[in-house]
Amino acid sequence: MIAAFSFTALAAVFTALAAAPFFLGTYGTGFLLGLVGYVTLASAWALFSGPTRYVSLATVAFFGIGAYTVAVLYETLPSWLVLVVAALIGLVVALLVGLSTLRLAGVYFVIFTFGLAELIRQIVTWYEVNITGTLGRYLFVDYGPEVVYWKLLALCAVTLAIGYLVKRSRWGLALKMIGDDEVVAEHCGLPTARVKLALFAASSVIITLVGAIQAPRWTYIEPTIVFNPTISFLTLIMALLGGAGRLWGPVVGAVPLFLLFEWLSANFPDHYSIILGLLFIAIVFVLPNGVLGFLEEHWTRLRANRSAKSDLEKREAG
Amino acid sequence: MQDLLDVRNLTKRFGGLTAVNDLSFTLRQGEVAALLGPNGSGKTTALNMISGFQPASSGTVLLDGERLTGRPPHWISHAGVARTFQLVRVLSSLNVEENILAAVMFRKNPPAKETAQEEVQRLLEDVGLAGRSNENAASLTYIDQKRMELARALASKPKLLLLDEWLAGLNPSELSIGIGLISNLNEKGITILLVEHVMDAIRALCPRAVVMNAGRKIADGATAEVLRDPEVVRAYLGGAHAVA
Amino acid sequence: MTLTTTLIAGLVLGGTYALVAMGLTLQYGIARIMNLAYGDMIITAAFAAFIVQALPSINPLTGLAIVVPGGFVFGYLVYVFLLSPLVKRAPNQAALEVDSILTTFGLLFVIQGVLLVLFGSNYTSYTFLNVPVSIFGTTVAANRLIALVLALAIGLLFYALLTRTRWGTALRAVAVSPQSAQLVGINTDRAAAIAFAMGTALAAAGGTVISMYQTFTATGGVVFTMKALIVVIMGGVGNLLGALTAGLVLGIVETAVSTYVDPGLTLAATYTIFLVVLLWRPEGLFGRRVR
Amino acid sequence: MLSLEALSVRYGKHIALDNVHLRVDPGETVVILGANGAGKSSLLKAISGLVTPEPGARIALDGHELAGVPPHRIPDEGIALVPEGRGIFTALTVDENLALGAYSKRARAGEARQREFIFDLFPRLAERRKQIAGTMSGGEQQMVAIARALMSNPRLLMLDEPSLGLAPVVVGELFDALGRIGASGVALLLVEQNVTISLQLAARGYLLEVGRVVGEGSAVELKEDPAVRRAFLGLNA
Amino acid sequence: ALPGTAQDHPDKVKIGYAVSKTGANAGGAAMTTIPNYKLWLSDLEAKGGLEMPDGTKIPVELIEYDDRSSAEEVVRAVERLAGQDEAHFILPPWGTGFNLAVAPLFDRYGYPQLAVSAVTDKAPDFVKRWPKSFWFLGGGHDYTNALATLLADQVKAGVINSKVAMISVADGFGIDLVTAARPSFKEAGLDVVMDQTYPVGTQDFTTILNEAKASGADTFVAFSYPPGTFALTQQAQVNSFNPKVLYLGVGVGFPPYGANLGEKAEGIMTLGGIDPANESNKAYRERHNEVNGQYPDLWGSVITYASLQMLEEAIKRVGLDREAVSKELSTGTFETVLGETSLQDNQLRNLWLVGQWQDGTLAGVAPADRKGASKAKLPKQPW
Ligand SMILES: Nc1ncnc2c1ncn2[C@@H]1O[C@H](COP(=O)(O)OP(=O)(O)OP(=O)(O)O)[C@@H](O)[C@H]1O
Ligand SMILES: Nc1ncnc2c1ncn2[C@@H]1O[C@H](COP(=O)(O)OP(=O)(O)OP(=O)(O)O)[C@@H](O)[C@H]1O
Ligand SMILES: CC(C)C[C@H](N)C(=O)O
Ligand SMILES: [Mg+2]
Ligand SMILES: [Mg+2]
Repeated sequence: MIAAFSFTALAAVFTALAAAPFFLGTYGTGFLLGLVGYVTLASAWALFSGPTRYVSLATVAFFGIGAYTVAVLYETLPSWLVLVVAALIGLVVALLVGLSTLRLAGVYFVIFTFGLAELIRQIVTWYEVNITGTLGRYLFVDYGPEVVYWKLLALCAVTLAIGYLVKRSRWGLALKMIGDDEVVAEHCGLPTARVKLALFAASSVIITLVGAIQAPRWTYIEPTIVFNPTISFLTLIMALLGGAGRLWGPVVGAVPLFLLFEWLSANFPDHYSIILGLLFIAIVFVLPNGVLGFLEEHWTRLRANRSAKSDLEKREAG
Repeated sequence: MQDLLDVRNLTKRFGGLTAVNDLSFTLRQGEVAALLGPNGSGKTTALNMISGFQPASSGTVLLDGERLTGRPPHWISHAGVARTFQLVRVLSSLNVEENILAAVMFRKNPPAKETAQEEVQRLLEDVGLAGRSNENAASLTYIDQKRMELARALASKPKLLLLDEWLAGLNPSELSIGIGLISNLNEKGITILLVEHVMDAIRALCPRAVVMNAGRKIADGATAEVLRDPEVVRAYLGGAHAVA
Repeated sequence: MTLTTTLIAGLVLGGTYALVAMGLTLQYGIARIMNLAYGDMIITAAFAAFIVQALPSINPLTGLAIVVPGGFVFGYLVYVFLLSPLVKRAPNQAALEVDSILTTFGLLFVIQGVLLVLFGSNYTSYTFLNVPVSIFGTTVAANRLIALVLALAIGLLFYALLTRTRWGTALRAVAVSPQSAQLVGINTDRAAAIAFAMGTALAAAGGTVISMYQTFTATGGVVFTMKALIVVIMGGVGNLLGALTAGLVLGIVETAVSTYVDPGLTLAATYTIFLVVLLWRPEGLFGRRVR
Repeated sequence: MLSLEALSVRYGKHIALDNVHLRVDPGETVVILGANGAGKSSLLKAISGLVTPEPGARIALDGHELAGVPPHRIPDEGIALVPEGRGIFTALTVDENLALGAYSKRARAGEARQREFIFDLFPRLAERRKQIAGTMSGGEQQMVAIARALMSNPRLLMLDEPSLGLAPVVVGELFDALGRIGASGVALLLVEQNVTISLQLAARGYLLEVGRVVGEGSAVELKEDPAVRRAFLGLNA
Repeated sequence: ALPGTAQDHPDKVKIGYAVSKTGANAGGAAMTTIPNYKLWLSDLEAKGGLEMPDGTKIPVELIEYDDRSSAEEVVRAVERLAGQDEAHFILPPWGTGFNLAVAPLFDRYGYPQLAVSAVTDKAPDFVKRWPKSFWFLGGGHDYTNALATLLADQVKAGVINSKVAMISVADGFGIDLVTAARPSFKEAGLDVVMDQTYPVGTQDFTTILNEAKASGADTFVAFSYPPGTFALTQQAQVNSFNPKVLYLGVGVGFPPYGANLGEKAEGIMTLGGIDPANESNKAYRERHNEVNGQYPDLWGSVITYASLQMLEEAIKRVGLDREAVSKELSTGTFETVLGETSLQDNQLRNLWLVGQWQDGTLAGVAPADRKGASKAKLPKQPW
């Protein structure tokens, strides 16, 4: 009953979002585009990093790979095929990275993935400079932001659906086990290496696709633009803030943060940084369990209060 | 009865230290044996190598004639070896029920979810944790965590169960419950290798004992005899407690 | 270029990396705070040095005497007011990590914002002691040499302090197990505050020295944070000697690649060497694995 | 010497200790018995300041109030704890663990002597002074935990299941040593599941059941106490 | 009424821009772009607003966004300016990449784009693609051809040998220039003996300078960014690296560069420059300092300001109709701080391509035939 209801509600929300470009102007569409982009990034990131607690900063590596693949291939291949190729490249890189990071844990993994993103950026730069002899690539497409937005929205829906299915299946449990204690997980019969690899690959392919879909927005593709480490950081922060261990955590982290960024940079361009920083600190202090944790807590308390009250009323009535 | 476990010339070196030195022994199907020895004699290390947690420096381990050495722990688990840890390890973000469910769902032939859940309840009952499904695993007391760990080990339907000081820290009445639990398991056909310092339990449970000292096997045989062996007494039991 | 020249040039470059990283290894390795605002603290110190050296009769070296204690006090206050409450409420290290990442991410913005308001986003630079010094026939800049010397001095001094004194051992104990540290009578809150403050003081020293020869901007802190993290992780978290070694190794590798291969690949080489080290030793050069 | 009055401890809604009164006289050895989850560890933790008791509790050492004193001050008062689960500094060497045991000021003077005593008691530790404690075997780690507490030259030594994981020969030596330590005037507060041996060592004891003191008396009385016999000596009874 | 129709005026003219106030690009934007926007707006305020063809003056409302050095942000900010804020005019962001990123938007919404801080050889193609785009800073070939000509002359005069050691920073700017330089130098008969690229963020040039020194080249060219430019300058001194021609990239034209180096700056070359005798430029620099508390850089700043003057004048001539304004910018001739200015094929072609520090200012030395050009003084004296 409840599940059916939430499914209908979700479908309605996505339909409304899909129809939005017909009612909103370009700015509105661009805004939603950016928002959905980050929601997808954060959700895809949390798919792997949330339950396993392997905090990855390689986000922008895959994002950039996606964008670059499009910049290189968009003239030679039909656009759907470009996406497929991008996904494949992302997959191969993810498997290589995954295999090589199996032994790393904690902060060593974090910084390794950061180093990896930088390495890929350096290699792409070096390749472009020395082999192709030019650095920036131009990417002129004949469709507008709505098309980019719809593609992203679809990817976002797929990402959330994957997240939902993984959570519900035993693989969700598997990831939590890995996050808690890999040794125990192994001894319980879980092939941890394979599971980690598979999920990391899935998450990375989605991130690659986000980059590939979003690239036409910038017309000009350059390593400094598409391998901008800020993207990794923002993704991580959004997911952590919302609560990376939950399906909707990244969403409730990304949406308010994105709104906040937008609002602050529009209204306080000179003090943006300071206000944002202070708000950030305040959020950590006020919401120790992330936004979703906060919501859940209050929701349960609210419900508890309400049912207690109704109990009381019943008793008084009786 | 045929040999279930066959440990041959197992050796583990840490830098200059040889923690397990050329250890060989076999366990028959259905046997309960103790692995004894002073602190630091290499018992846990031996279990670690059998269960695949640590790679052996040399030597082999066979289960039912199949080679375990060189295999990852999950493979060994699927082959039928389960273990508990000397210092309990719980999956702390999961509740009690999920801790067990995890092991049920990832054993060799996992059942459907509903059957799995029923099975988890039965396991919890078996170890005395019935009705505590939803408690957070991390907030259990030490002993209850141990019970949960045992249930988790059993959930993988092992042929061979490795218990590392599972009975340590139990008071005498709890101990007798624990002993009952283990002998029950044995009756169900599970072969058990028990590392333990609690002599009462050893005597009650294990007809046979293997004793290590400084990485080497120094005795192997009927428990009562082994415990009278002067070398075992000197290195392990100590004069005053030889008969405690 | 001869091998000695490459080696010396590499060491001098590595000195800067090591200098920058050592404060972070204290903060993360001992106070258990993953400080994303670390680089911004370095930049703050660089600006402070820039102001101080403009005062009559103070050069940047004597400026250290002002900036470094200032860094210590700043770090102490940040820890006590911003981080200590998080440490106290964190149920485990993982939770603390998330909280400290988020908080210092906020702090990064605040520091950056204040610097932007005060100094704008322009490139800032001045020079001091930009004079040649010859070592074994290789010419290096005196100001960069100072960075190397300071890095060596600080690295060895702190290494000795941390490993040879009870006080230092106590600091490391806090990192291993804060709860047990209390049991033996260590005031963990204060120890962590001091470790964090020392880390900030080292960042301040680094910022001051670097400002003598590098151009900096209010928004350039992240670069330092990341470089420092690379060095810290490569050396093994919490290990001063590790940070020192890793920094020097990176310097030498960059210089060698720039000399013998292609300057375009220096950063690629840095990251490659970093990744290779981690693949070979997942706890870094000097890290310890505990069962 | 140590007296606890109206000590209650709760974790969230769960009440672990409920109005406990307890005393340890100077130089006395006292054992706390109780089933799994009775609150024994919580009691020792409360004395060490690791858990905060409910308001109204009094924890006095020689009349000096300890409730509310931060935990890092407790060793200076002369109280040492061998905690449940060992709590050693896993990344540090054995030597460093011992040095930290003598961190509090009152311990510094006798440090060398304590160290000698410990190496005598646990020769294994003397062999392994430079080993990273976290790589040691379970029993060896337990030795480190006990040794670290001994290093602080305590007036009151609290041990939470010290025999856990120790080989019988070592347990014997440990309890012999504890006997000597007790004889030298150090008060001991012991939580131990090995009831037989702990009642040999202790002069007096308390019986905890779900957070309350339900029995108290001399070792001999306790041994005869039906509740104790039922609960703890089941095997031997 | 539609914004942009000349007859009934709005009570405010909304002018917006998105620029990097934070992030990696903030340093460049703070030097060349933002201060000139500020200066122009304060000018307008002093004048009482933008003047319309009928002589009325309409006050300006400023809308400012920070793109945080992110391509997605700059695109969205411009969408917002165009779609949401309905700005009458939008000023461009800083940097080649970002100008390209927003170009399709400017085009779609019909805004003239006065791209100044963008150096690109593709400008003619872009003009075809986006007819309302204007490119003010030339392309890589312009600069490298001018430099090559200048060097070839010096070789002919026997001042320097024909060897050139050349390095470039590995980003769009450095690579564009170095790719342009290779053919330019070759055509001019110069001999490139060293040609290396270094990553953005490099701070240590010891090995590079040693190699350049050993190469025997009299000319050292670095297509560098400010941090690299400053570091190269310092390290060249320490290493006693004294090429007869020292040509460095962005940053040499920053006033503090000359001020800090003093005497030692003399003879160093770079892109850009000014005519030291030009009074209107001098007045501009003073006003820039008054308003912003800093002097402008001596390459792009004055052009940025001139582009704004052109916009102002075009509006005065044809009103707020963006179509008409664009047309006017394309075809008109304007009096600016640069002197009489007009665009060819939407590009400013009358540029200082090589500048050299002479007597405390960065004098334009190429094109040599341009009015007000100084004579290059070579060789540069040793440090
Ligand atoms: N990773 C390691 N590095 C170095 N030494 C180790 C390591 N692991 C174990 N050891 C050493 O190997 C020896 C055997 O340890 P093991 O844990 O197997 O002993 P044990 O027999 O289980 O002892 P206990 O009864 O105390 O649990 C010990 O001396 C221990 O210190
Ligand atoms: N951190 C905690 N959070 C929640 N409950 C706790 C916590 N620590 C202990 N408890 C609960 O408090 C009660 C008493 O625990 P305590 O550890 O003091 O018992 P104990 O007598 O030492 O038991 P054991 O013999 O198992 O060590 C138990 O029910 C335990 O579950
Ligand atoms: C300095 C500017 C003229 C060019 C700018 N650096 C760019 O990004 O392309
Ligand atoms: Mg063991
Ligand atoms: Mg206990």
